[in-house]
Amino acid sequence: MMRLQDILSPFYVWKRAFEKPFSIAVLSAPRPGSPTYRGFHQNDIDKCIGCGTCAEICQNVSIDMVPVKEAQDGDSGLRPRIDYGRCCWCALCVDICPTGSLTMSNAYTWVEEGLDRDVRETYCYTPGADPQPWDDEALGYRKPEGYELLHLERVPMPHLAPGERLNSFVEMVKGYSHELAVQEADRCIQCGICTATCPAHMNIPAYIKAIREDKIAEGLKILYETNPLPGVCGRICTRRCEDVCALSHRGEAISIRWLKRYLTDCASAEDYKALLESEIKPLDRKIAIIGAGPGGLSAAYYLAGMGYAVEIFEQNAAAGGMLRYGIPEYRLPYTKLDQDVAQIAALGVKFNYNACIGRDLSFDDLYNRFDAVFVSVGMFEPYRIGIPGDDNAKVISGLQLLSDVTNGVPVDLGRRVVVVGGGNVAMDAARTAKRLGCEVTVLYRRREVDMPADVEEIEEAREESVNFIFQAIPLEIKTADDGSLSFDWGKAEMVQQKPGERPQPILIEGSRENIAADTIIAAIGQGVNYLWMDGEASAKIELKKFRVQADRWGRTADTKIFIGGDMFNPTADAITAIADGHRSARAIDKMLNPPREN
Amino acid sequence: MENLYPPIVDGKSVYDLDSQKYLKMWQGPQHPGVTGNMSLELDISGDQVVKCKAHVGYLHRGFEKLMERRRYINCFPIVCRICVPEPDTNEYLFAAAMEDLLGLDIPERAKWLRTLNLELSRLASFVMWLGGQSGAFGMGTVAQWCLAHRDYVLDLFEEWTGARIYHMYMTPGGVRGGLPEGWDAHAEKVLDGIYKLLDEIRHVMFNNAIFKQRAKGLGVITPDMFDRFGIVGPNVRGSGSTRDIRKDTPYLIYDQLDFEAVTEQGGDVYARAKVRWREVYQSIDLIRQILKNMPRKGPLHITLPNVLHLKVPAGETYVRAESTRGEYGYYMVSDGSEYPRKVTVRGPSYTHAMALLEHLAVGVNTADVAGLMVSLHTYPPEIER
Amino acid sequence: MQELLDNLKELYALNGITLRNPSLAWAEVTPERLVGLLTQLRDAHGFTHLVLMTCVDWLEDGRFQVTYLLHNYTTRQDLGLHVYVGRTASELPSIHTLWEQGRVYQQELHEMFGIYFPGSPGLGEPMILESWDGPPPMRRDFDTRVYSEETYSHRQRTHHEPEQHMKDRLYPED
Amino acid sequence: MSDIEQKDKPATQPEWVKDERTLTNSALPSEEQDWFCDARPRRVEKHWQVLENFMNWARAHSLWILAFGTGCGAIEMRPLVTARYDISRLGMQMRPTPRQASVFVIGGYVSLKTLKRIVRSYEQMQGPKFVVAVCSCAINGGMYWDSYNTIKRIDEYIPVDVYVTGCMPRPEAVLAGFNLLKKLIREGKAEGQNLYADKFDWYKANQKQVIKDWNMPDYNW
Repeated sequence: MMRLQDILSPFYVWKRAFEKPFSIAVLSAPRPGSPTYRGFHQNDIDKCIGCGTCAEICQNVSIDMVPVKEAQDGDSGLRPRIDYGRCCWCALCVDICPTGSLTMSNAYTWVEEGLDRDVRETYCYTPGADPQPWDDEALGYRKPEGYELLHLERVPMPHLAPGERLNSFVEMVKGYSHELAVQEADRCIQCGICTATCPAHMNIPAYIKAIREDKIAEGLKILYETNPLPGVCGRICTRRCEDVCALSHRGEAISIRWLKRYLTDCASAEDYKALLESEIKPLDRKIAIIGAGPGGLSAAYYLAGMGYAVEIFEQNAAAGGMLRYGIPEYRLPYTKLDQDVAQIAALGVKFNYNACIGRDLSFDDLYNRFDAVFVSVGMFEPYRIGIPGDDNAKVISGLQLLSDVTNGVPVDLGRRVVVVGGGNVAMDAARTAKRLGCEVTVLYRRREVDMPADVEEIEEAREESVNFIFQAIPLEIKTADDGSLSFDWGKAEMVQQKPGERPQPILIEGSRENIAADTIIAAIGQGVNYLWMDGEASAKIELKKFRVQADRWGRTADTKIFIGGDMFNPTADAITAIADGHRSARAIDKMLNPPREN
Repeated sequence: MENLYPPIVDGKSVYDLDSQKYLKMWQGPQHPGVTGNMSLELDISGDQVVKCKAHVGYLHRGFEKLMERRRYINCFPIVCRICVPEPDTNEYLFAAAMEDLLGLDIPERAKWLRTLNLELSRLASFVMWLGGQSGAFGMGTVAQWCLAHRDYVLDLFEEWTGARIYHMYMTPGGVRGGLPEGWDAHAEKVLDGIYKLLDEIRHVMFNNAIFKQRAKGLGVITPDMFDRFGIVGPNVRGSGSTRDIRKDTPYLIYDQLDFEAVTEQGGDVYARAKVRWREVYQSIDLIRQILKNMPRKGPLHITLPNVLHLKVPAGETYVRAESTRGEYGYYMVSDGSEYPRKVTVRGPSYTHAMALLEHLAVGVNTADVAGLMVSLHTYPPEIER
Repeated sequence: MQELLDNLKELYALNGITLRNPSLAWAEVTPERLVGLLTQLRDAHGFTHLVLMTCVDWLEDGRFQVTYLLHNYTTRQDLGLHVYVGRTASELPSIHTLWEQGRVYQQELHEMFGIYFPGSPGLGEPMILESWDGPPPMRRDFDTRVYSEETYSHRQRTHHEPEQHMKDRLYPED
Repeated sequence: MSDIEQKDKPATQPEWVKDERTLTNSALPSEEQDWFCDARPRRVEKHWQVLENFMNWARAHSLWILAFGTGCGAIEMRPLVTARYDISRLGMQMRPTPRQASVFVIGGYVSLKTLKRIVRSYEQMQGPKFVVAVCSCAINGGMYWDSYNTIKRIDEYIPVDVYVTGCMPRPEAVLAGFNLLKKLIREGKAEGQNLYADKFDWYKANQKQVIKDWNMPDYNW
């Protein structure tokens, strides 16, 4: 049934003829994309660290990492190059970028003529490195505030409460449970930036992956490939890897050290045993190692693994060196150290204790009896404060205190203790004294930010109510009438002497203050004891500024003598010593070049 | 079964297709009268279609295969490509299936924003469909209006999500960001424009004698066909049914919105057009309700475990949502690894454009095949994925 | 739902019944009893809507899992039926007589997985793929990436892995 | 571009008839012989320069687009040809048949099944004809880089005059592509058609390499 209205109704459209047209004037000037438009990429090339997470998450394989800068610690030198023949503008790369350097502009027009050329090359560029018209575009997609694909916050590590830990030397860090460890390992983006920074170049992404997948035995094996003291390093490593962690740029680094500790803690005896199962062909070569510190133990482990007959000569009654005698038990329980040492001993390494070269044995003898000698005697000679009165019997060194506690020697520090120094030994000494029931004050020449000790250690020392006095220069130690000590110090100001260098503390004229103490602990650094360089064999070795000269493989002027550890490397920490040991082991192997089958 | 193919009498087809009396005509894939890149193989007698066979596969990319080798987070940008005019349903369903398997609950505000996104996307799709339906019956004017107004909706999307077509806004775990400043006012303006447009469409299209003549009685879907052909969405609502997933099994915050399923009697092209036309009104109303009641503060996203190695617990699930074409569903199977074992997409066009269209096209005038096909609202990419 | 499944369990030897949520359940049925069960569910229990039919390839177990998902519009419940079938010479009864779209699903499964549904119209005709000469592409043992790289030309990647690159640059000899 | 090796063929056959799958006129019954064109495409030689310039100017202002939505890129063509962007202002419009069209817009990814239709449609278009490839998928595979059913680079199969990247490219970006095309046409540089004629064997070999059931004439004119 057709109605007249149905015929007339469409003419309604005519009224539109008088309305403003929809058409926009796009023909002359295209509209800009909206302020959050996902257009072509921009990259802040200085902020970018080349971690490759963008390439990892790109499902279209449109991002290649290409070298743009020189590689350095914490920066691979690679930068993302994006192929716009693949990109789908999903912005997952922007969302996940750990540094936040990658963004998108709101530019969207890119046309190319196509005949007789491979446009795949023209539609590729490295944002930030190859100039593009939209490089300075302020608008465009940025990761929305609060929207995060990464987990920037670290899984907190359970600690003993400060009150609890003051009473004993029980290890204060409790360690991750399985859940926490997996949760922490899950944060890792597996970029591998940390591997280069680790002195031992441990394969950190691989063992974190093993934790995530709960493959403990495999993880332990990965650890032992580059580090024979993982249980120790999992506790006291200086963890420079965490400083460069890609996540540390906008959040907190992965707790790489605690994860390593988790691996060693939950590995079973079988897992450890399984590591020893590979058959070692014994070689007819003997190596002597002086010093059973981390460097010596590491060299021993790898040399023994290659088949050498290894003997270690250690001046103390137990292995570990500074790990045992310089680090208090609440940070590194001796049982853990013993476990790692036992694993090395299980390879057939022979330990000679209480054998000090230069005192009990002569270096020449070793030199003649063995095919090569690796020296890592460490730094056990504490420096003196160098002020009047520092020869007082109540002025002891931090190292002295720590090794006495280790050896179970009873120590009487009195009530008030002043610790001089700002390094880790100073912190250890202060906190050990605290555990012995003393009131402890730490005096340091510079500001808190300048302290070489770990931030966490300082923080924990504070929690244990250790007092700090900064910018304090020791002046004199006097003995008071009641037998206690009176320690004079002066206030210092920080002066920038040369641009670019760190400021020096300069004593403010006439400033002089006083603090009373029963014991003063000097922890201002240690030096090397050169007692072992007594005979003819070591004559070739050069010393410069009290340091033995060697190349990065620990090779000295004498082809049979290799050195490593604190006495050699400038950073003087356990992981570097372990790396030295490993490197020297390979250098010794190369030097001796023993005949091997196949 | 008896209506699917040419009528059979005494064991022989009434139309002897081998007799060469019938013309074989291809409509598509390169033809203005098909929706997207698919084709119909028509046998015609005079002006009448006696047999229709739908050919699909011109847009097959193997999504289900590609998803097997992409991490869950990496599937999220590709699923929206399954349906170009209304990609958000895919995003939502993929995220919902994943969240179901992971046992996650997303923040309240994200639910509202997702609903807003879905509803806006339905609006854009319906408006474009109205243009397509009128265009298929030769009314280019309405098509011009509708496409322009859809573009205003795309502007809203661009301002909000950063892209016009593929918004990639509903990430697993929530949404990417909130509404920008001043968006509501902009949206209200656009909605107002569409509201006015709808009235004009009523004048020009639904009251148009030509449209009425051609669309009424064309392609009738009867209730007995619903389940036999698996018909869903506006196609059943045009035949008097009230099936609407948003109402029947509410997801997101649809249960907090006030609306009724749109339904029309008749079951022909005209009734289906009317349903969709009224659904635009409904969508406008729902968007206004959402904007009015939506929480403006609160978290938008829960943080998933590291998406680079996110493992989804083993299991299988099916989630559904009401798209403009009806029931859209995702069937996801996880074997506990970092990659989905299987994601099957149930696109409503799958049944509409194949079995149903082949059935309805028989006996239809050749010139009306385009209009009939558009009226079923099919999008080829979701058929073959 | 549980009640319904309990009732059917005996009759159709249902296995592996899992209730994902109150309105979605999965159950396993043998190929022989499939059509009977589907017919009963459709006609007697209100599961009138065939939502989808799909196949999951469990390559490790050497079998296909064909899923039939049914929906009940009255009770708003979904019931998914799993049918396991071997990966070679796989054959399942056709359900095109129960639902028209079953034909389309079966055609697709035949093309994508190589499952045979005797009697299903148009089964042998190519539906989505044209001129395909490889194995059915949705099977898990078909590697689409390798196929794509062999068949089509790709851009050569110049990608460097950061970890390896830093090793080459910073400590090559370690 | 790397050239595909030419296969050895008997000298009697035209060299571009690659295999027995190709339909040729001689193989057909006599009444059907005029179905196909047996000739290969020819270069179109330039006219006298002034006339050529005029022709190019005229061509650039009358670009008719083939209404073939080959992939998702088609979705942005609709706004482009309707009221909002209204490219009829530029003398462009959609045409439903290849015979009337001069611009082929490849909208993104191209599946094998579509590629066959694209080749046929392209060859049926009358010269001068141009191809605009939009979306990143047409450049290097886009997000379907590992799909078994989509080709990765359209320029291996038909010559492309202008590329527009994006996913989706906005209508304005596509418009910029058309503007570049017009510029190229005016400068006489949009020579895709001649390239196709020159490298016909190479294109054919590429097409036949992926289209396994080649059952049509080599050149569908």
